[in-house]
Amino acid sequence: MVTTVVNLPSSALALILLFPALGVLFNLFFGARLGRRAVSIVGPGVMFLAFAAATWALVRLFMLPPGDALTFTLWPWIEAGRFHVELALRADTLSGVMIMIVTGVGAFIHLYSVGYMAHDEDFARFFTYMNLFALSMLILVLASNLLMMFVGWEGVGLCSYLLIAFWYTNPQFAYNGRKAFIVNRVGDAGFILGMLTIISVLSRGGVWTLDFPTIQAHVALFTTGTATAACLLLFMGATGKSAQIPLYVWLPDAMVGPTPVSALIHAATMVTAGVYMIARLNFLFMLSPDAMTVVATVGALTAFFAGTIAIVQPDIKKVLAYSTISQLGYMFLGVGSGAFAAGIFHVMTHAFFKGLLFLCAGSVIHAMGGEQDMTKMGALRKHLPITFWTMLIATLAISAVPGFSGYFSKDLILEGAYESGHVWLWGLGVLTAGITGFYMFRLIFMTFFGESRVEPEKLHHLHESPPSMTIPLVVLAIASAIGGWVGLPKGLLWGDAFARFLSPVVGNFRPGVEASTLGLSVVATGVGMLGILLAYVCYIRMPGLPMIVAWRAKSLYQVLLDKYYIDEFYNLIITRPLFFVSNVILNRGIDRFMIDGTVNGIGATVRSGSRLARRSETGNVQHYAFVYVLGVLGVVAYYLYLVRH
Amino acid sequence: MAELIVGAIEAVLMIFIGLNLAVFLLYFERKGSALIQDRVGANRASITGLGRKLGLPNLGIINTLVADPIKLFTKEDFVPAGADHFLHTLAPFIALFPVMITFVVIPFGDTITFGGRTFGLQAAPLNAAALYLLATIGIGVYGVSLGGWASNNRWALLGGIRATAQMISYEIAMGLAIIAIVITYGSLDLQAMVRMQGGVWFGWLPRWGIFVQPLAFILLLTAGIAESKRVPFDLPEGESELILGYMLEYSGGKQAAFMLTDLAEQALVAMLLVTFFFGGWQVPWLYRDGFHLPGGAIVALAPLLVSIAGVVAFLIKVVILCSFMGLIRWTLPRFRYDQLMKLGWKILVPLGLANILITAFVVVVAGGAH
Amino acid sequence: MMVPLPYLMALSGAIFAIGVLGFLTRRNILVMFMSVELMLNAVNLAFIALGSRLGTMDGQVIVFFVMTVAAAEAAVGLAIIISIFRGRETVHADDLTLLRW
Amino acid sequence: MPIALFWFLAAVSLISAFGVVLQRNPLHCLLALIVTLLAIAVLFIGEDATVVGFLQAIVYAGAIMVLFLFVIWLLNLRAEMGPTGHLGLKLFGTIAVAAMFAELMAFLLPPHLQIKFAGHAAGYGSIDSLSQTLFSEYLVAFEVTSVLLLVAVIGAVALARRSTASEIQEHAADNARKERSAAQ
Repeated sequence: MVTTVVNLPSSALALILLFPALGVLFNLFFGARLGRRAVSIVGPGVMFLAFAAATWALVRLFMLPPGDALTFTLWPWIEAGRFHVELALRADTLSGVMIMIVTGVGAFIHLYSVGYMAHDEDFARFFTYMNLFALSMLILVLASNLLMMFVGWEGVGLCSYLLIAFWYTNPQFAYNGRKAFIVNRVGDAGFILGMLTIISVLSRGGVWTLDFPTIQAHVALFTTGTATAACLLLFMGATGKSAQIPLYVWLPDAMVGPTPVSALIHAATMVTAGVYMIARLNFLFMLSPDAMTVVATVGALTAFFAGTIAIVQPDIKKVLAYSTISQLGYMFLGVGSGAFAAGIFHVMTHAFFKGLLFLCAGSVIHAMGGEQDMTKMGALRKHLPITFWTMLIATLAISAVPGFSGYFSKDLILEGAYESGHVWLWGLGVLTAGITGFYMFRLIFMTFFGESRVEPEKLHHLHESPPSMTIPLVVLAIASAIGGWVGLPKGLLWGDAFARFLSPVVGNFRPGVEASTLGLSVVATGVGMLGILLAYVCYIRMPGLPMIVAWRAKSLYQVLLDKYYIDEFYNLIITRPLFFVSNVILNRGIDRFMIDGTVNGIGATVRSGSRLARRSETGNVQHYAFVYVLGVLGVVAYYLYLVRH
Repeated sequence: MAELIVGAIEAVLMIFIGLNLAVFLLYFERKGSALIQDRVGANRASITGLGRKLGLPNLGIINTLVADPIKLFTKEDFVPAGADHFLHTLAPFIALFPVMITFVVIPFGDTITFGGRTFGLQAAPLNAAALYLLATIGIGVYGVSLGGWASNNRWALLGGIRATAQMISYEIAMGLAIIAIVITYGSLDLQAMVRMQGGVWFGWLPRWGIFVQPLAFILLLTAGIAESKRVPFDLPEGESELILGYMLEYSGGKQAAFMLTDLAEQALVAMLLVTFFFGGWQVPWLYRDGFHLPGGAIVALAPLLVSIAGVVAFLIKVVILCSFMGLIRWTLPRFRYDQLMKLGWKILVPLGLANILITAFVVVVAGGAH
Repeated sequence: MMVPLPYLMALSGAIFAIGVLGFLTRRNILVMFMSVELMLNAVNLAFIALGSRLGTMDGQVIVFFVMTVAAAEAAVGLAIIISIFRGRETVHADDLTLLRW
Repeated sequence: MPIALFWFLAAVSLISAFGVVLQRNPLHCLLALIVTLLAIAVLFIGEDATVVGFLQAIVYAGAIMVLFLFVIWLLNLRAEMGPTGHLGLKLFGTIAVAAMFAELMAFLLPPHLQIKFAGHAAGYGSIDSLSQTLFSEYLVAFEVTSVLLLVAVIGAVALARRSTASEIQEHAADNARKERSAAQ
């Protein structure tokens, strides 16, 4: 599948990076001084400019013959012996899609943040981080080689940490930030190892760089074994960044960050980096069916488990968090089963509707004055009309109601899963579709319908959010409504234009098993509807029912509520022993006792020695002179000796 | 060996001359000042009124040159309580000694021939005499300063400090002047300098240094007077403010020694000026074989006469200069201390430096001295 | 007829030793300073003697420089002594032991 | 130089050097030092180092020592009463110095220092030859020395001068400003 790729230099790419970079610098150095106005203009402004540049780049991509890419080489970065890495940007269709998502959705979320963070005193810092995130994310998707991609990878990780712990004065938030960071480190270790594997394999073949095209060109150097190893390691990184089993635990806790952050980073963009990475390295993953299977399985399982957890969560953002994890699981199911285009497609649609969902949730929380517990909401429909309608659209989209964007992408994924032979995973996916419908509409019903459970004193200042927040809602609502139409089922109108657009990069999906697209779609959609119906029954018709169920299946409910005790489990098998080893053995044993002991011992010896020695330092010149004379005596004696012999 | 003996004799002779000049100055102090101030001045103690009988005017020579010295040297030698005996006694002689030994390098004549042997009329024919002068004069400071210090008296100490500061400051000006002169003559040897001043320019003008180094002359004159602490530079003594300055606690012979020092220094300065600027023992138009007058006429003279004429000419010149300084003494008022320092550091020293620069430049351009 | 070199050297060595002795045993900084000057002169003497025996001017030139340096050193050193005396009202070396633990 | 003269000068210089070390009154020490310097100057001249000898008399004895004199006056130093210095230091110092003297003698006296010497060239030690050497091969050193002197003058002034009233006021004002800023 190696295509001779023509690379056109294009400064548009540089511009895309330049604008957020300028934003960072501006907000960092002048933001605090020039005040909110300037920041709220510059912060989103640069993003919109970047959006424009990205659009330009994409238009140029459209005009190129398929398979060509835009490149922009800044300068050689690493010249270590024969190993050579360049600081270069490269935009093919895949990157094109990603930059559109990042800059587009990002821009609107920035705009949204202006309203959402309006009352925060660290306005400038927030936008510094946001722009920095955008910059890193763009580096990640525009990187022309694996190493540079890793830089972006780490950059987004850092920003995620900074933004989760944005309100660092709250120790819990700071802790969650660290948790996210550390869990990501685990994944990144895998990423690094994978990268090293690739380097070693390639260098053994005499290839000393990490450019994607070069890797692709020499992909033949990989045996199935090495490919599997590399892929699994890289996938480990992906599970960390994209919150898959077993490393998803950080994402729910990441919800303590400001809601726009959850929307931009932990729903729309960063968490999809893993998917992007796998799609980017599709040629490598294709070499190892095992790895692909692992990816698909992990994806499906994650989707299912996260969904089940989402069912019972009372916290609106937690629900969305788990649904994000679950949706990410879908994407991995997609790419894992070879339907890379489908995966990326879902990345895009998910960026629309999940970003929208978070923004709406943010709007709700904003209106509720920071309240996130759905059990204290309800009947907000008339108070927040715009939020309600847009959120409804997003919900329809995510629960794959036909016609809405989510429907097409999810359908493609499930279809891919089935046709690649993973029937079980397909089943799991379908089941998850039902669960998705259920918990999403549970969210809608609990929030906007039923009788109000809002505390009376909050009731009177319930209000719709300012336009700076509602405009992005509307825009994204439109996007999530019609955004899916770029990838209609084959044969219908323009058909799967999206897949065709990506195909030069990710190749075409080659089904293993034949199946009727329509049938699969009907089944999946049906299950989804079923879930919605169930939610309707439980939360509108007979609101008592959930209680009863929960009481009946108490243990199950508890398990779900406590997220399968995964955190506790990790605590038990990893954190505790780690703490024990570091504290007792390393800290007390080695550090305090051996190292400090040695150092202090030396210090004490020196001090006591010098206490004696300093007696000689009387400060009286003549004493020194006396010693000096003794020295002279010695020297002259030596010369006498020389003269005599 | 003979040279040594003759040198010793000449040295004694020179010192004798110097001291006598000092005495002459002492007399001039009295009578000359009286003359200038239109007083009678010293006129007592004429022995048996002989001069009166002979109808001579009473020049007061006796009481100046005989009575005063006797009185001085018969006075009690007083040492104040708490004073440093040793230094108090030593100081006057430390002051006087260097001046004395300086006389010996002054050439007071050309060569003289006795019984087929020729001797230079310079006690110590030193080839670095100019440096020697500076050295001895420099040492001269200690006498005064120590005298002031050892007297255990505030006035005296002040006088001593003043004297020291003044002499150190003016030594610099003096040194600069002498350097310029040395550059001009291209030699450190006084006798050589004097020899170079023989002969004439344009057939009539004696080749005296004054015509070459007028500025140096003024510098050396001023600095010299200051060195000898005479009016207008007599701040160390400054009767009106310090009573007698460093000499305050001295009496009798020691004070005489101090006064003698000043006077001798003045004589010394006069000799130096003569040597440097007025052709030393050179008599205008007189050569070894006699006078060569500007007209071209030649008056032959015996070599011995020529030599003696030189010595006499030297003495006459010195006396004239001494009298000139006496005039200055009775003409100018005393400087204020800051004026003194200003004159020394801000006028004389820069002038001296400039003089050196110009001289050196001219010498280099003209190629070779004189 | 010149003085034998070893005499001069011995003299210079003796004066030097005396200087050292003074530096070690006197407590008055000024006198210590004078002792330093003694040592300098002893060395100067050695320079001159050797130079004249070797027939080179270098010895004298070096002495010339030593004098210059001695002048500078005296100026600065005495200034320091004065300022010390202003501050501490003493010139005794064993009262000036501030540079100490 | 006659050998007798040398002995005389040696005696003078040694005695006066001892005087420097042993006398109690700093002024007497100074006088002794001056005598030593002059004796050494004469020795210089005896070694045909005429110019340097006179310079020694002019600069060293005539100028530098006056500086000392002034300082002694300024500090109004009188004779030291009571024992001076530490006894131990005196004892061991004397011993050490004696040892050093012995070593120096052993080092300087033996015949390996006997340099075959055939009289001086004409004009050796004269001001001409000194200047020739000084301004040809030692020119740089000479210039540097002049700079050194300049620096020394400035340093001496800076060290020894009392700050004027206006400066004192400025200083006080500075401190006040500092305190105010510290207070804020």
